[in-house]
Amino acid sequence: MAGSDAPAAGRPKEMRDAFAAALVELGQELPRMIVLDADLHTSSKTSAFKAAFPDRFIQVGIAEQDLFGIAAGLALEGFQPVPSTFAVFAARRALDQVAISICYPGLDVTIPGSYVGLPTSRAGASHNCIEDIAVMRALPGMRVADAGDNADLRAIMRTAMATPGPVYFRVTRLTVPDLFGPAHTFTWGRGEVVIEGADVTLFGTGVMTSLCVRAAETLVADGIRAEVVHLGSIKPLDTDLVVASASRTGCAVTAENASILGGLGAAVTEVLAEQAPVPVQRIGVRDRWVDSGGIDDLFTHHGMQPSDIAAAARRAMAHRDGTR
Amino acid sequence: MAGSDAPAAGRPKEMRDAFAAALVELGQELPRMIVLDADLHTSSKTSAFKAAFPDRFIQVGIAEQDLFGIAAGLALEGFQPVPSTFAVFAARRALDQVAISICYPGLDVTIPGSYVGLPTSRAGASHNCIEDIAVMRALPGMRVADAGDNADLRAIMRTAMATPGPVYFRVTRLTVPDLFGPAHTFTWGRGEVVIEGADVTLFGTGVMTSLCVRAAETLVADGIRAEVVHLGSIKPLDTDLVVASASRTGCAVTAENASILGGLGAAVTEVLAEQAPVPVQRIGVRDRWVDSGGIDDLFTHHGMQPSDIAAAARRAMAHRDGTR
Amino acid sequence: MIERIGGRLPDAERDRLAAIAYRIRRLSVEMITWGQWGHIGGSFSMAEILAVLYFRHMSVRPEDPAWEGRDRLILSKAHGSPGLYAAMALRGYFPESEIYSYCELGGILEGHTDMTRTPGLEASGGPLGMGLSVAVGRALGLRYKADPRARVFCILGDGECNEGNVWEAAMAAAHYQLDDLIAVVDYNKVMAKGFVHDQMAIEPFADKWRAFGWEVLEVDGHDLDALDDAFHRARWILPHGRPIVVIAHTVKGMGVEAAEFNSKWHTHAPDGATADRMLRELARRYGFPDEGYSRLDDPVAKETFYGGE
Amino acid sequence: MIERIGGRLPDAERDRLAAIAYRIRRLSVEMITWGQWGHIGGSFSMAEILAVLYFRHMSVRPEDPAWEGRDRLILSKAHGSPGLYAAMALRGYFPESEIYSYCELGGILEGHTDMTRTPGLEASGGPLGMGLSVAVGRALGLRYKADPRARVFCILGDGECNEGNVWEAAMAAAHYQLDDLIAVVDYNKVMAKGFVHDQMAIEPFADKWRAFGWEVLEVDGHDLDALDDAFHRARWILPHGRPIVVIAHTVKGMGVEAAEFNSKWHTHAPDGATADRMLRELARRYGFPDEGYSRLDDPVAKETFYGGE
Ligand SMILES: Cc1ncc(C[n+]2csc(CCOP(=O)(O)OP(=O)(O)O)c2C)c(N)n1
Ligand SMILES: Cc1ncc(C[n+]2csc(CCOP(=O)(O)OP(=O)(O)O)c2C)c(N)n1
Ligand SMILES: [Mg+2]
Ligand SMILES: [Mg+2]
Repeated sequence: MAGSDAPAAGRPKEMRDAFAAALVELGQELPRMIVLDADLHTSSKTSAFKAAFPDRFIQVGIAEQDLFGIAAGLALEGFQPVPSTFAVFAARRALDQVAISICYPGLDVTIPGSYVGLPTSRAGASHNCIEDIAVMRALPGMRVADAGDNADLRAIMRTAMATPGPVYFRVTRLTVPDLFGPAHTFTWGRGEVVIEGADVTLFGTGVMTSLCVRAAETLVADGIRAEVVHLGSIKPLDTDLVVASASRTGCAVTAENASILGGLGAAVTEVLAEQAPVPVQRIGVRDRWVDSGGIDDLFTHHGMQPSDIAAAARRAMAHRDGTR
Repeated sequence: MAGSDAPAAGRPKEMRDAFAAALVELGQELPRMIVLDADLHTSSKTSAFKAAFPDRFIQVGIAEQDLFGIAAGLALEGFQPVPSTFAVFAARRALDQVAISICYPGLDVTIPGSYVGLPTSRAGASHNCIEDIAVMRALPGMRVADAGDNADLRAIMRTAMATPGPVYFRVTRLTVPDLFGPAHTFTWGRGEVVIEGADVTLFGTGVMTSLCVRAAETLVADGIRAEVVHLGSIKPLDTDLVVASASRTGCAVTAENASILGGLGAAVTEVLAEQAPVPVQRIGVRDRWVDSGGIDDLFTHHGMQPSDIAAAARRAMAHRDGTR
Repeated sequence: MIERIGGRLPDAERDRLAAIAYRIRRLSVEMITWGQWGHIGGSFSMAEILAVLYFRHMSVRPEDPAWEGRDRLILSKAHGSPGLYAAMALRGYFPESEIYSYCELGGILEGHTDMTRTPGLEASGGPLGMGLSVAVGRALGLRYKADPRARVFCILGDGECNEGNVWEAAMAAAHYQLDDLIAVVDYNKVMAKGFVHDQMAIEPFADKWRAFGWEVLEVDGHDLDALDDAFHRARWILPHGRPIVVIAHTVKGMGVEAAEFNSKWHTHAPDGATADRMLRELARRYGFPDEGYSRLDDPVAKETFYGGE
Repeated sequence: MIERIGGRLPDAERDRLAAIAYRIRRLSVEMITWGQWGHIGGSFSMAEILAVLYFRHMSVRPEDPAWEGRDRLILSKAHGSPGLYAAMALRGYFPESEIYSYCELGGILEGHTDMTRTPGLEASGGPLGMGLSVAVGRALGLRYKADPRARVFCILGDGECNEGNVWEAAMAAAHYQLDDLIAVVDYNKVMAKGFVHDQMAIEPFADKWRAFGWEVLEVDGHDLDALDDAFHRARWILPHGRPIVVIAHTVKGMGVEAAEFNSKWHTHAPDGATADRMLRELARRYGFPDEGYSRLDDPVAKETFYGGE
């Protein structure tokens, strides 16, 4: 997590490790679950599933179009495939296959996209996906989720495997502080109020929800009580909660570890414009490629730190109050 | 055009024919322009360019990834490539190549996407792109345009070829009534007020601008004076005009021949939420695959007829007036 | 086992299959003319392939299309849907009358294949180059099953083989030794807008498949005996750890002279009168009673928006 | 013309190139260790290839990187950037000290290749399988030029050749008879997470290229004489209408025993002490004076967030 200074000992594990654990747990329960990989399993950590269920792990080499086509075929035979690769290769390299072989017929395929948002390795722009939320949201019938912490990820995965039809969810490599307890569950189209507040709503998804919490903590010092709402289910969106919270506070910020064009910010403003127009500021990558760098530097560089969220909240409030 | 009953004689030509004519015109002026095709040239009508400049036409067969990679290579050698295929294959099949080989280095490649929006042949969902606006908008630095008529298309193409860096523009197969005169020019980030009005703004792009005009005509009967704004330049968007018009009328409708998720509707609501939150209704494909069918039936089926736009305008006004 | 006489079909069987191939062509014309859209050339070229597969070599139960033991067929060149729908109608998956709902909003026969609405379709498609991967996935899936004797067929276009996805799938099929996967290439020499050889040559084609680890059979794709022989070998003789491709040399538009090897008829909807002439030519060519377009006198119910190209 | 003695390099020239290959490996380790990210295995395996190309066979002007007449090289396996950057630094495209800005925000050497910031890079990359198409585009572009004698080289990984895009480009290169296009496959037998043979086999590999219409040369990719001979043939003997591929058999991680054929070192950043040992091993192996990691005593300036995998 950007700027996290929690001690190594009590630290929650990297989200990809939580991903691996949940995969194995689900593999135990679901005999028809098959994990597929395109030469990245020790990065994505699907290697844990391979170790536990070698017969239900399929390696396709460096061929992502084939990866998703094969997954479609397996789904057609009644299996529950989980084709895994970096998000860029699901959302860009094999998008036509994801769209037409999988999504168009509504097949039961669960797609994790790893390496999302700001570069969590130094691989840079080509490997870190900032368009996946916009892209996947645009596919009819595709469900899209971005977990707020490890418990949320596990819950998303459980729900995804129990949901017929295609699902895309993001797996960051960042280590994210715990927000939800182990009893946490995930329901499509349901958001979560993480902190109640009355002055401004901070809508976060993925790792950004934690940064919204930290922003809210700093705003308290100024006497601003921000409501933090986690929108792990990006599509379908919890429109009722979005509208209710934003109507109540009268202004909002959206925060996503992705492009601000077409992603969560769009999902929220689309709905608010239709039902409860209030001032909204968006936090995310502002139409720029994301280069290699240190992760904390990158969050600063792209204006995505808690302080940036807090500043955006103040701008939204000023706009609401007509004082800008 | 859906429901058009103009006589065949005075009818403007299909937009792809205007596309072909503009390609040839530009080919005469720009000796470094090269058109590439992936086995669709008599559909897309790049065949006209092939006939005029056989030496500057490159056929790559049915291989869209290669199409865009080759275009990148040509641009790197100082040429001005125009790789042409159906929009689905630019925005989905070869998206990684478009993103990383072309857009990331900012190469001077102009990408026309044909077969956009509701099926203009009976090819159906797999061939008609409703995600391209959302997808292309999400690529950092990509410019995106959708022409309102043939003159606009020609102007977009002239501007695109004169713009360094990547451009994506849409070419519908519909025959669109003339909106702009032959002297019409196109500037990135500039919208056009087509009809002035004070009660509601109809923001259209592509063929939908014409339908907005027809909607505005029907609204007049109810004493509603709708402003129609054509946003041919979707990215960059004319944020000043969008904000000014919507602030003045106090409510708006967006209309695009594409998915309402992440496209023009998002572009407009993103900006309005940030600068001038007013009620907005979106017209477009509502997260559904678009099946084969008659074109007029399809516009009705998807709620994209002028009457649907007019109804949306009334809803937006009612919302503004607190009477809903 | 399949009855055969010295590598040749019994005459009655050959006649039966020839009549089916003829009917596939007829229904394709009816469908495309009424729907005013569709691909004649690539439907005609695979008429015999479809007849031999659906009516002789594939084990299917049209009345129970999801029967686990069935052989699966994926039409990767999904624009050839009229030919496939014709074969499936004749085989009994749905009433023949459904062909007139081809490309209609709400019909069961979508322009490109949509498996959610057509009983018996084994995949959805449209974009070229994808079907073989789906077939590989199905073949891998079958391996997990108790009785994995079912086979997976996949029909590809020759132009389609320009697509890299085809070669990714080909590599995977060989890697996983999927000898219950049989690809059939409708090698009709023409893609959408010209000859494959001119636009993006694929030769030496058999060498490519061999180099990708496949067993190759090359046949005249309009010769029912040769096709039968190939699928017989694919079933009983060749399987030993390699996927099998039948390269079927065909004529795009086979059956109507004006359409043969003519990319103009790759996708083009004839008007009623033209359809009528085509159907009569087909009857003459294949030795059936003279019969024209069944709906010649009915007004086409839809705009001919997409007249060609 | 290039001086050669009976198919072998003059000893002094061989020594010169060997020293460069050695320096490429050294700088790669320095870069990856300081940047705490990068791909050692695939940088080591192509050290000789890069030395022979940049220092003997390619006509380039580092001081004028955009010189029209230059030979172009595209690194399709763009994760091998440390090796490439090392070669380019040594060749004079930018100061050697720049290697310590590798992967730094604002540096000129991006993790994967970003041509907008590195002088002399001929493409941007990162996703595998794309570079050959760009090379085909460049080669086609050169044909339009007044003096089209420049050649286009493209280095591919072996695992990368699983990608369908490679075969689309291969087909196009043959179709357009691009004999001024030379692909070099760094056939180091290992991809990111295991052996190519295990994960998705590409053999018979030379057959694949031949079936796609290419002229094939197979060499020991660490043998400077063999590489020189191959590029000599590619220039003076083979060109007659077919693109040429040099299949260079190499060892992934070549030079440091622990890294050889070991996918653990596909991408893994050593800590300073490990780097120091690696560099001393390289010196011993290639017969150069003992020399360790130059920044052993400097604290690593950045978080080691991405320690491996
Ligand atoms: C990926 C992709 N690119 C382009 C098209 C448009 N298209 C439809 S059919 C066709 C030609 C197919 O030729 P071939 O594979 O030889 O099939 P045939 O009709 O000859 O059997 C093309 C280019 C498509 N459907 N998919
Ligand atoms: C399309 C794509 N898929 C996956 C990756 C992630 N990745 C980076 S390097 C690599 C392995 C490359 O193996 P190989 O081509 O053999 O290169 P080597 O390092 O062995 O030279 C992978 C899978 C990528 N960069 N691009
Ligand atoms: Mg063909
Ligand atoms: Mg390798």
